Amino acid sequence: MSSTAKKKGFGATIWDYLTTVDHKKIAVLYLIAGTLFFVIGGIEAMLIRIQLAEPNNDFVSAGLFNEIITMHGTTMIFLAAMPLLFAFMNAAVPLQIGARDVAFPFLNSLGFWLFLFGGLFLNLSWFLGGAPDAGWTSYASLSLASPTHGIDFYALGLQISGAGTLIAGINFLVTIINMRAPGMTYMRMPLFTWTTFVASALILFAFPPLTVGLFFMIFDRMFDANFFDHLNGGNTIIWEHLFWIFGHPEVYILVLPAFGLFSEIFATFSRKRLFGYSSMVFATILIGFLGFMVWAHHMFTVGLGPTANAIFAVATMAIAVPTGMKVFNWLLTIWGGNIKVTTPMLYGLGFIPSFVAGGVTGVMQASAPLDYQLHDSYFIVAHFHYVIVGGIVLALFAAAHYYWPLMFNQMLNETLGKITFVFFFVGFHCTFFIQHFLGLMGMPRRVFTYQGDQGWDLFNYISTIGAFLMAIGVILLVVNVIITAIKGEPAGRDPWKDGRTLEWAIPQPVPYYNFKQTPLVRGLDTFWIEKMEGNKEGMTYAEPISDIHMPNNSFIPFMISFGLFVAAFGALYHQDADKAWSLPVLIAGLAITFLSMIVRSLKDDLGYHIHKEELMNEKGGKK
Amino acid sequence: MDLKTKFTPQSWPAHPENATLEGKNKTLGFWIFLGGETVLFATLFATFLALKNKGPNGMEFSTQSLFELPLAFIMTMLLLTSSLTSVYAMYHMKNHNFKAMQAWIAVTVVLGLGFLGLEIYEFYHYVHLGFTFTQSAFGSSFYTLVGTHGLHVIIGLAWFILLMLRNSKRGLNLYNAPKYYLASLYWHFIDVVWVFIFTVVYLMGVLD
Amino acid sequence: MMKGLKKWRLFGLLAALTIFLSGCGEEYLSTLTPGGTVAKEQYKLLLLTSVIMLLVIIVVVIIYVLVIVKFRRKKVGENTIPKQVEGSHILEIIWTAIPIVLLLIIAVPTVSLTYELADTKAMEAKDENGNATAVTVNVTAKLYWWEFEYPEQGIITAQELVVPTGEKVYFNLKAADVKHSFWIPAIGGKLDTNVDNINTFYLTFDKESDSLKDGVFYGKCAELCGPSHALMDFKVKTLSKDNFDTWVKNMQATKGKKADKNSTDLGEQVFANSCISCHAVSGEGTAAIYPNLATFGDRNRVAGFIEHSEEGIKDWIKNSQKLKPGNLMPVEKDLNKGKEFTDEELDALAAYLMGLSVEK
Amino acid sequence: MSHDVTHTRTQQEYEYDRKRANLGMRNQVTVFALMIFLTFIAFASVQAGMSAYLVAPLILLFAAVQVALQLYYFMHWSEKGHGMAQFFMYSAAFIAFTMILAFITIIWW
Ligand code: HEA
Ligand code: HEA
Ligand SMILES: [Cu+2]
Repeated sequence: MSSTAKKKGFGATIWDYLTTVDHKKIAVLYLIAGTLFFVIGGIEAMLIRIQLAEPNNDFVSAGLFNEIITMHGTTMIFLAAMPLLFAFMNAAVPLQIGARDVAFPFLNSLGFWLFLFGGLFLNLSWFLGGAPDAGWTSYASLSLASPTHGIDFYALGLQISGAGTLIAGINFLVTIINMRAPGMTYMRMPLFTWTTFVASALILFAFPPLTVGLFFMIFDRMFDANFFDHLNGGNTIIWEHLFWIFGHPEVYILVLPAFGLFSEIFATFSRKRLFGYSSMVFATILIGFLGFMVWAHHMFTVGLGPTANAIFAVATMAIAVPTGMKVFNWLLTIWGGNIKVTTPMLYGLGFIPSFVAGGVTGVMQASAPLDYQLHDSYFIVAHFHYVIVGGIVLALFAAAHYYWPLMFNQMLNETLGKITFVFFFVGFHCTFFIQHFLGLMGMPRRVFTYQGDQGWDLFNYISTIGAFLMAIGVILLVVNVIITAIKGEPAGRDPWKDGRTLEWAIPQPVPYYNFKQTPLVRGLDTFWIEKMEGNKEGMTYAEPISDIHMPNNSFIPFMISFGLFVAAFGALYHQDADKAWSLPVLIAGLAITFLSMIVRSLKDDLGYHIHKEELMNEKGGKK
Repeated sequence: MDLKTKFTPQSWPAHPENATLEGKNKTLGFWIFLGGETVLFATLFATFLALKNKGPNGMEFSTQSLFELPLAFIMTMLLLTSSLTSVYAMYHMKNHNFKAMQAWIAVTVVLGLGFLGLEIYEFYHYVHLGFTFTQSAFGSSFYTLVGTHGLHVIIGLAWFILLMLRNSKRGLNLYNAPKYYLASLYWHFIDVVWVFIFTVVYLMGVLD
Repeated sequence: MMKGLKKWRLFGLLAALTIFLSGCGEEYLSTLTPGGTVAKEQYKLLLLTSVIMLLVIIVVVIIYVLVIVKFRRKKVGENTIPKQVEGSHILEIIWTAIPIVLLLIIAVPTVSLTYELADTKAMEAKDENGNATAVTVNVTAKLYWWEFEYPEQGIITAQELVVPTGEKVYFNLKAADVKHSFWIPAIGGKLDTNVDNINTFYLTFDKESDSLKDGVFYGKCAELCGPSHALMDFKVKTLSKDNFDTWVKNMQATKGKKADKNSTDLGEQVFANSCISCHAVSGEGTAAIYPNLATFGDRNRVAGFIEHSEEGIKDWIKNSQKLKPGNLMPVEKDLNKGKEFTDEELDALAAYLMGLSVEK
Repeated sequence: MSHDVTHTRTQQEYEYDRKRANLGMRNQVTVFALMIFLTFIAFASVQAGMSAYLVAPLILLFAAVQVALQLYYFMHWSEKGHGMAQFFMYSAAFIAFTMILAFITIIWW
């Protein structure tokens, strides 16, 4: 961590993080919170695998199992994968485009706290009468019938954290459009920036349908509305549509930034510019666009009719084309390169075959009549863990190693990193490869147990062993982080030696104002260009040193989010006749939120300036 | 940026909302946000279209039996006019005529309040007839769609009022100009949504 | 020559794949051992897509291995800077065009089979007497059991579907409480039972089920529906057309059958006192709220998954909530006016239930 | 970049801008009149009880025109610098259209 943080007392550091609007610190917050939820989701995954290790197991009960799978899916997707990606976006994207800051530092922090409080709220359901138990998809007839408050926790918690995600998305969009350094044209943006941009656009359009769907769910469950109650004219299929109109783009929200990270990693460690850069950009946009046209492939067996099924089947298959373009471009990037197999690169090399295997099973599922067999079977579980774990989680682990020196000015241990990879990678294939066959052999998903006479015992057992190997991998990664934090040495600038993009050109530890002078971008892979031309500083500057405008820290984002968190409890328990305290709590929570918002809008917050003279004296940057 | 600079109409930039980086970011961010809002309303419209006139067996309520066009017409006129008055306000903002701007915003607010009053009256009337939020899927989707729009009207009004009060003593500067501009964009967006509501909900509801 | 060779290779790959796949799974349950035309068509699609996907993977892996072997830093040298290639239009075109072709090969059978499987027009067909020519079953999925009603025949059964082989059997599917999904993996793909509407499709059954290990195909609920979703199994008995007709006649013949409170059979007495308010023993009739038990003795399992024996029945009556959490069967005491059954009563009840049969 | 350069216009520039603004405002009023007119016809044609098959597409078209007028004039899309705003709004409209189409075709009743 930065040297200034070390000098501060513990309390001051905490306060600093609670009020920070610095994207680099928010990145750290996202990283910590995301890791916490990833471990929780991972433990839930282990419970699933232990329960299914043998037939007729009673390690967990039927009802509890449903809560576990629901929370596993929900936690992993909303609270682990997305925030971890946000961590790396916050850490790298503003630096990649040569920006001093994000467009809306205050909102950036608000987005984080909303996500965190939403996630906490959702997870508190475990201790407050039961977690949601209708699957992460929460299909309406079952979720309306669910007797505990679990689904209410789900709906309210996702609503809060979803608002945070939406805000984060808008922030990235504006940052990338408006804050690029001079010369950083769209077609010179690093791929991770591009994929962040497209993923943010997907967030913008995909989250409102989820928001509306969750409101319908809340209204139906808490206020006797009838959106999904077929006896009063409602229709459960509306929920399915809304969920998947959100849900399908969501998977691309996750995987596109992962693609972006690997694009950076392949180029860096092959010492070669990304092959087919413009077609990579095009493919990214095309995937984003097609992502909105295919949601009903999750609903082939709902009975939408052959015409709808046929259209959505063909549209879904089309996504294989731009994704294929990407895969081949990656291969051609490393082809003819000078490959250094560092830990991030090792993850990259593991990613290609794994993701392709997951992608092609997706295309099989896209064939509607075949999906009648595959749907809701373990084949699906295998497919999506191949793309998610083989795509996103590998990307996250790769990025953790790759960007660790950027975020903390330390290198994770490479040897341990490679051992981690081996355990995780072997475990991953061992867990999920075999699940394809379980599915084909007739095993439905979301079953808490199975009878012993169906030929599924051995494969399930193997799958569980794999999960344990993965767990060892994850624990090793945590160990690596701890060891590094204790005795790591400063990594310095451009620690991988082969950095190509602007984030590696900045001195370490990164000054809190980022670039002392805004860089001038002279082409794609601008740092590489400067290095090749023998520029020791790694940057050409677009302006002389002058005053830098900075935003003030603020505790208001925390308070706004905390207010909603409190209000959510009030709203949730308001349904129970015996909880008279709920209404005051609801009002108090909303009051906290609104008051904080009013303070924010009435008090002028103009930030402050770092003066030229101070900048001259600081070390780092131009000396 | 500082709040002390005093502007004359002549030194006042032609596009005050975009004159600062903060202003640029805000305007763009707000447009993007409106893109999200568009999808949000589309979802509500889609649901309304799927659920309209659907209810328990033998439900007596339908779009035809409920809606009255004269009321919807008056509401539409109020909101449309308020859209124009907020354009006037922005016109005066660009001319750095603070008083005139505040005045036109006040007119906008009055018109908006009129709209809101009529909408409340309308809901009150339906509830009296027994057509409530919980009565049917039709009721749920109708009140959610039109009510969400109403909520936007309330937020828009609150925004305008807050801006007027907060800045009444300070006059225009480059810090609050983008805020006025965004509030007026928001108000136009509310009108855009209403155009579809009166067309799709009321007019087409009465049609078939 | 080249073409022939390619064809042969493809064929070989297919054959190897088939053998490999059919090694997995049980005949009465696996989609890899299709027992009807629908499942067969889907299986063919599985093979076709698998082969194409294998090809894709092989191509990718070949390039991948070559890359890793040839371009490692150890090989290339620590300080070489490779040529910074921008891209290649020819390559771009190739890897856009070839996938499109491959996808078209999948898309054509996909679309045609989608329409084919949705074609249920023949369901309405009538012979000259105005009777439906096709067998139609109305399936109602309930927490956690299945009801099968044969509207033309006027009979009804639960938990075990009985169907004729060698013809299209049509299904009307719906759910009574929450959404479920109707799936017989070895016979064909699933279709959801929604609460809002009725879904219709057909299946065909090629093989008589008595040659199978348990004498039945296994059916599953494929949509999460609550705690006992995993236990919402059903079984499928396929009979030749003649045997099916006989079965229907026998079912119809149970018309009016009732358990008698004053019977000399203790089991029947207990049933009449404790069970009759929910369960019918006549197979003639229409949809009910609780499972029809007219064929209980012919079944393969108790409650869809418990061993079919007197022990199994007794276990179920005593522990139904523990065995299948959340099901609607009352606990023992509520069945018997607040008391548990005596052993004698239970034995007799189990024997009576085992005797409910139309096949023996 | 972070410096807000505001320059004072010359008297001439100022007057020119002022004149353009006035013209623009007149334009806005015309647009408003057009919107009122379209609204009026829409209501009238429904009230007149003409065939739904004729009226429905007509009033939808009117709505689209009105919205375009709002966006291009009242919300200044006709001025330059709104490329991104248009891009996001058109994308949203496209998604909105798909969704509504789906909801009126593949949800049964
Ligand atoms: C990151 C997440 C992610 C990604 C990237 C994908 C990618 C794809 N998915 Fe997946 N999917 C999920 C996450 C993801 N999916 C999840 C979570 C579910 C289940 C949700 C639930 O029910 O709980 C799901 C479910 C799911 C279904 C529904 C199954 C069902 O429930 O019945 C379908 C059906 O079409 C599908 C298809 C696809 C396709 C076609 C792709 C494509 O994008 C893949 C494209 C990639 C390739 C094809 C590989 C590379 C290409 C080449 C090398 C070129 C040559 C290839 C060919 C010619 C084929 N997915
Ligand atoms: C980002 C998304 C994501 C990720 C990363 C994962 C990761 C994993 N998933 Fe997940 N999964 C989903 C998303 C994800 N899953 C979704 C959406 C569903 C559908 C839910 C539904 O049906 O509704 C699902 C369902 C699902 C099922 C099917 C459940 C069912 O249908 O009944 C299974 C079963 O094997 C499974 C297993 C696993 C395993 C073994 C991992 C492993 O990769 C996990 C690896 C991580 C660990 C093993 C953590 C180890 C940590 C420790 C052991 C603690 C160490 C402690 C310290 C260091 C302090 N998952
Ligand atoms: Cu999908």
